[in-house]
Amino acid sequence: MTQTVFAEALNQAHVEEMRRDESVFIMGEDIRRAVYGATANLLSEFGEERVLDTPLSENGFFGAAIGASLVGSRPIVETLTSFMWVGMDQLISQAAKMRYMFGGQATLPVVYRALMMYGGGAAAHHSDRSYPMFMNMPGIKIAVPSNPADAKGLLKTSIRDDDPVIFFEDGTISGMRGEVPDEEYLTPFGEANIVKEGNDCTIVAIGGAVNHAISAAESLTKEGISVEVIDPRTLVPLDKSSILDSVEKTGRLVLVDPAHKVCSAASEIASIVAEEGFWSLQAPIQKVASEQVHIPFTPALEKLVYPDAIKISNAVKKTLED
Amino acid sequence: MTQTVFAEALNQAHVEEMRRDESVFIMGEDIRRAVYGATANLLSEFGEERVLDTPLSENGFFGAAIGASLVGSRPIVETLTSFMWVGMDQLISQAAKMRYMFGGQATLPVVYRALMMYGGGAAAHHSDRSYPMFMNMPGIKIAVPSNPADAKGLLKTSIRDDDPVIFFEDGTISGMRGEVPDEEYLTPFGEANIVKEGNDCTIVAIGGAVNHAISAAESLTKEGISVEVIDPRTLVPLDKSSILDSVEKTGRLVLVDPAHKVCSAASEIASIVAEEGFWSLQAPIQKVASEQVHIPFTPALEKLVYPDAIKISNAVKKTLED
Amino acid sequence: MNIDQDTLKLILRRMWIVRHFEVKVMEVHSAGEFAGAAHPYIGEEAVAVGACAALRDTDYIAGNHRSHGHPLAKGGSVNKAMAELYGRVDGYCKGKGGSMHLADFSIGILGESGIVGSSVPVATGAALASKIQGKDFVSLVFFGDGASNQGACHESMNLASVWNLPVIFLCENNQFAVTTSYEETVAVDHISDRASAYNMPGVLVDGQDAIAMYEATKAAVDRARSGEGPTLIEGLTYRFEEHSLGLGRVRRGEYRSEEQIDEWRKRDPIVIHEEYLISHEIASRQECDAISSETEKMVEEAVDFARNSPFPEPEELFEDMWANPIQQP
Amino acid sequence: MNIDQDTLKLILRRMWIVRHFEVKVMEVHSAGEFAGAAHPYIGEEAVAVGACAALRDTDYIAGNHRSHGHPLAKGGSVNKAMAELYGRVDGYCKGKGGSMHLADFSIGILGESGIVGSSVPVATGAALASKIQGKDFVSLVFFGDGASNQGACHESMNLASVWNLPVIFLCENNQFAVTTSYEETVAVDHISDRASAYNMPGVLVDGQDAIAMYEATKAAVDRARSGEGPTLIEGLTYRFEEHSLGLGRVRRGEYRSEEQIDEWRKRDPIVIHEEYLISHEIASRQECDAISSETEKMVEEAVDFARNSPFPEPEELFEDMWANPIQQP
Ligand SMILES: Cc1ncc(C[n+]2csc(CCOP(=O)(O)OP(=O)(O)O)c2C)c(N)n1
Ligand SMILES: Cc1ncc(C[n+]2csc(CCOP(=O)(O)OP(=O)(O)O)c2C)c(N)n1
Ligand SMILES: [Mg+2]
Ligand SMILES: [Mg+2]
Repeated sequence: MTQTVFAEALNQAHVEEMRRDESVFIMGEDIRRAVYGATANLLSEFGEERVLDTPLSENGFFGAAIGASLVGSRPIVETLTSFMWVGMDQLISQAAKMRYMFGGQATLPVVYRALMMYGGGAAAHHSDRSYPMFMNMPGIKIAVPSNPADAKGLLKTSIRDDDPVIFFEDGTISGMRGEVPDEEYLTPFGEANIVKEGNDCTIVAIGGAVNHAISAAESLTKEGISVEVIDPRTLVPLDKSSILDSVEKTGRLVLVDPAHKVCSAASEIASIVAEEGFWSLQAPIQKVASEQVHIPFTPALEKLVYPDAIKISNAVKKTLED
Repeated sequence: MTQTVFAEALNQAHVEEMRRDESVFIMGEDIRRAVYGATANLLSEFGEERVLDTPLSENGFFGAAIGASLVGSRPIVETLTSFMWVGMDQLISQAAKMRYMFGGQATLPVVYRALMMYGGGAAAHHSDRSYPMFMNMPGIKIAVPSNPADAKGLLKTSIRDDDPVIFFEDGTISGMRGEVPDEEYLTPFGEANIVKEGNDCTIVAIGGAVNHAISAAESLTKEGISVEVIDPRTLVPLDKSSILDSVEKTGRLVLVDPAHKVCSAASEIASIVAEEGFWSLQAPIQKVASEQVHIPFTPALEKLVYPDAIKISNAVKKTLED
Repeated sequence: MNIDQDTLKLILRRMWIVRHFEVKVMEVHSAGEFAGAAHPYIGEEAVAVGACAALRDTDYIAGNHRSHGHPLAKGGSVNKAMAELYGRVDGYCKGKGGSMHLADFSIGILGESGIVGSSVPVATGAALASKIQGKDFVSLVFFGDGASNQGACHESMNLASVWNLPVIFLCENNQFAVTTSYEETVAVDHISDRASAYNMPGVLVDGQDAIAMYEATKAAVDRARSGEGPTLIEGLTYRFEEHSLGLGRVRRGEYRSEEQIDEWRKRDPIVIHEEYLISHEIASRQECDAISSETEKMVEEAVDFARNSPFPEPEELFEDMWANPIQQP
Repeated sequence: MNIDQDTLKLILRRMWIVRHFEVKVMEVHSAGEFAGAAHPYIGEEAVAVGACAALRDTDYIAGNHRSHGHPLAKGGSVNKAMAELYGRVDGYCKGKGGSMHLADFSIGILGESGIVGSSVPVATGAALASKIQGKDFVSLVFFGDGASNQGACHESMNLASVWNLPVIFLCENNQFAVTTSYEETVAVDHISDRASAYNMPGVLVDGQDAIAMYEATKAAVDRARSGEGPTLIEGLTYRFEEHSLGLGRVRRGEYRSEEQIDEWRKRDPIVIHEEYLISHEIASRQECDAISSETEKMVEEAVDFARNSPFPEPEELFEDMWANPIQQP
């Protein structure tokens, strides 16, 4: 195990997979000079044909990646969630729908790495956390790692998966350090991580919010409250049974989601538990998600939008009071 | 009251509002020749300057409508939900975000009329029901009428509203007839319609699914089951209290949503009730929404995807068994 | 002329296949044999057939909603195409795609798309892969005059040019997008004029002349295959029928005059090609007629094939979603 | 030359405002006085200032992420702009927008946009409204060489041309999109060459020369105002500083040579304009210096203004979402 920064773990995943499989290539804006870090040194090792700087044409190159994936290449696309609106048609109409529409003839091993650059004064245009929207549309697998080890393991799995994947990178943890195994490993899709075991309440947290959930759990422990923290790691597929099992044990559920709260991943999980885990529930489900406003620039307001450890602790206490 | 077809009710709303307010104009593809019906005869009455046929450039003309709305015009845009992916950047980055981002300086009275053409063999590329995605993003009001009278009344309200509205037209009921008042009226945003009162179970249904819910309720009545049917009519704003009040009375909730079930409007409402109406619930919440697959062309499969009266009846019975 | 007699006859054969197919589709559709929209290619056959005759099986094509002509022009199966329109399991997409989504990946047909403009980036990407993989496969995409106004076209043409990709942008200018004339929506006289904005050759071709389409495409294919990059071709043509079948509620005004329609009908691409074959003694009248009746029979048989093919079973609803399956939510 | 002395001096004044503003922003940003990104306009001042000098207050502009120069060039408030960067209530957007989202609807500044290319359709729409409303307001949109590859530009230029709208597409070609040279990503030699694809005039202008920018824009404004339609102007320029401040983790290679940077720095637009004013005896050296120090002081005061302005209160988080408010979910 080595202490590794999130962005560096991503870089390792690229290097290992591009070495392993010649059909993998990467494209994006300013990736040769690694403007966002994760693509450092790829150009020198893999050359211009496999490391492509694109024009500012998200719809065009998102679609080009789809076309390349259809005929034997395995493209990785680097982008920001906020630029995906520009290329939305290719993501939805083609990446998500093509295989089904063509009766299974099309196979699309393409990965979109989408940085969510929220939390640092990036304002409304650059701060999207849009995975719930893509969850609504069938056909795209969705990973949202919460630490460097999962980032590396899930990205490698994404690259090897034969379906379109959007790999959401939580910008609030780009600088996070964590243990990363030295030997090669893959983190499977659809297996939640039980980050911490506990008995009184289940917290399901997504992406960077997992760390806030852990902080909350630690401070609650001091107050004698034992919390179980679950990180789904992938939202499509979603490990429903780990969540339902945990709620069966604890009887209480708090959902923590950095996305806007309406029709969020938290809403979806709440609806699953309200249907399939209803008889386990001993108290109302609490949703701690981003407020339904845009991300204000000013730091005075921005921090109020997102879930944090205090909001989570309060929500846990609320479920215990009920 | 006059029996009026859905598309004709929309047409009336256009005519009345364009007569009332000179700043209203409409743009879209082939609207002069009214390819989708709702814009019939607008060209002859209002002329080429107020009835604009656009090039096939959704991102371009969706954005042009935004720009026009900023400076005193009130544009209506006609499109299909499935074409909104192409213009997604303008809808999200500009229509939804602009006002907040500019500290309230921008006012955007623009209406996107988006036809959901599902249910008739239109296949995956033309059958989207995407309102849940737009619910996730703050800044856009969302109407989904379920009958001709609401279609007219809500469209008129949409045109007069000073915020961006996406007005989702359920294609399965384009030919529906219903009573439409002869005198002028507006249907308010954020007021659910209690379509039918009942005591044993609440059904909240959206758009075309309201009719299926009514059928289900009728057949359940014969079996001695009294169902309350609620049509939210607008999803942003959502009339939470009507739903919570009803669940308080019935103790049971079935949600019916033609959208894909994951992160659907049904998921959102379930999550609200699981939090705020938990203690009223006497049984698990049932979600009857579209299966999480794309819309297959073949009629042999397509009909299996959507909610129908039988699925709804079964869900109601399930909540009563529990 | 650089085109052999077999190719000239193949072109006739394929044009007849498309024509008979479309005529039959109009007939059975109006008889209510299948649902959904269908966009007849009648009148435009020379564009796709001429172009595809210049391609190899390993080359890629992608297309749009006016979708039957493209795969049939590239040698796709008449049976599978027809069965798809009928929504049957033996259709190209097992009934899941329908008219607007034919595809045959075994012979490089990467699929038709219902979203106008959206297959242009995809085809460009296939060309990119071809280049990265060191293959000499060429990619060709069909799109309409309406589609040419989409941002996707701009972005793809620019991308193809700066990356020097083996792709051919083939604009089927039938002069209308549904009811809207291209003269009202395209700012420039000829769509092929836009090639200069991307530093690539732009060629305006008579789209009723299959041989001209073949030759222009062949030149573009040769360029692409030898690494010289993309070409924009505009085939000026006309659809003889309405925009689409099956949009029952669609009302149409008179956006095209009877005279204009008649004028263009006189330039039937099949008649033009047959006259060429006969006057150049490449095929006799009888041979041409034989090709027509033979392909007409193929299409009849395809209808039988489609009618006899079963509808998919309910459990097939959940198949074909994933290449690496997951538990269905 | 059709430009009066007051305008020439106003241009100098506004260029100095922008320059001092940006120099100050670099200083206080690196001192950590506010967060987020900021994209300095230093070196490009002649483009926006020259262009906006040809506009009226009632004309519209819209811009992009390199955002401070545009509103200041149109006469925006230095205080409000600076306070916005500081995230304060007295900022243009009450602190909600920050550097990339300045706007002043009272003088036609319809706002800067962080999504590259996305203000181009918006500005086109303002021009459409102007036409429909029978007003003679002109709309001008600033976008970069990088943005020119976005579909939004293609669609908007085509739209503006077929509808004959009073809009000016002003491409600030500073030759790079972050680290990517426009020569690698734009298929054509000059972005202004693309005008022919939309049947509108395309003008290549020396973007270091404010007078040239003024004149080209003036001609386009006159055209637009008199109903002759849109124009594409390319101002060839260079940014003297890095792409942006505040993206801490952004690593940069040497994508521009020191020589190239030095070469372009020699063509400082303010120096060029001052030399013109002095050599033509429109202003003396002292006058120029006075303008510089006066505007420098304005900027100093703006910093004080910003520092003294309060941050918004928590309850303001939920304000400004809706023009017709609804219950917050
Ligand atoms: C993005 C998008 N917008 C609108 C439509 C609706 N539509 C289908 S075909 C068509 C016209 C297309 O015209 P053109 O590209 O010239 O092709 P043609 O039908 O003439 O062959 C339109 C507007 C669509 N399918 N996709
Ligand atoms: C749609 C979109 N893609 C990518 C980005 C990231 N980005 C911000 S500025 C920029 C470069 C823009 O270049 P150009 O248009 O030439 O403007 P300049 O910065 O040179 O003034 C990029 C890639 C973005 N903001 N929006
Ligand atoms: Mg056409
Ligand atoms: Mg630039």
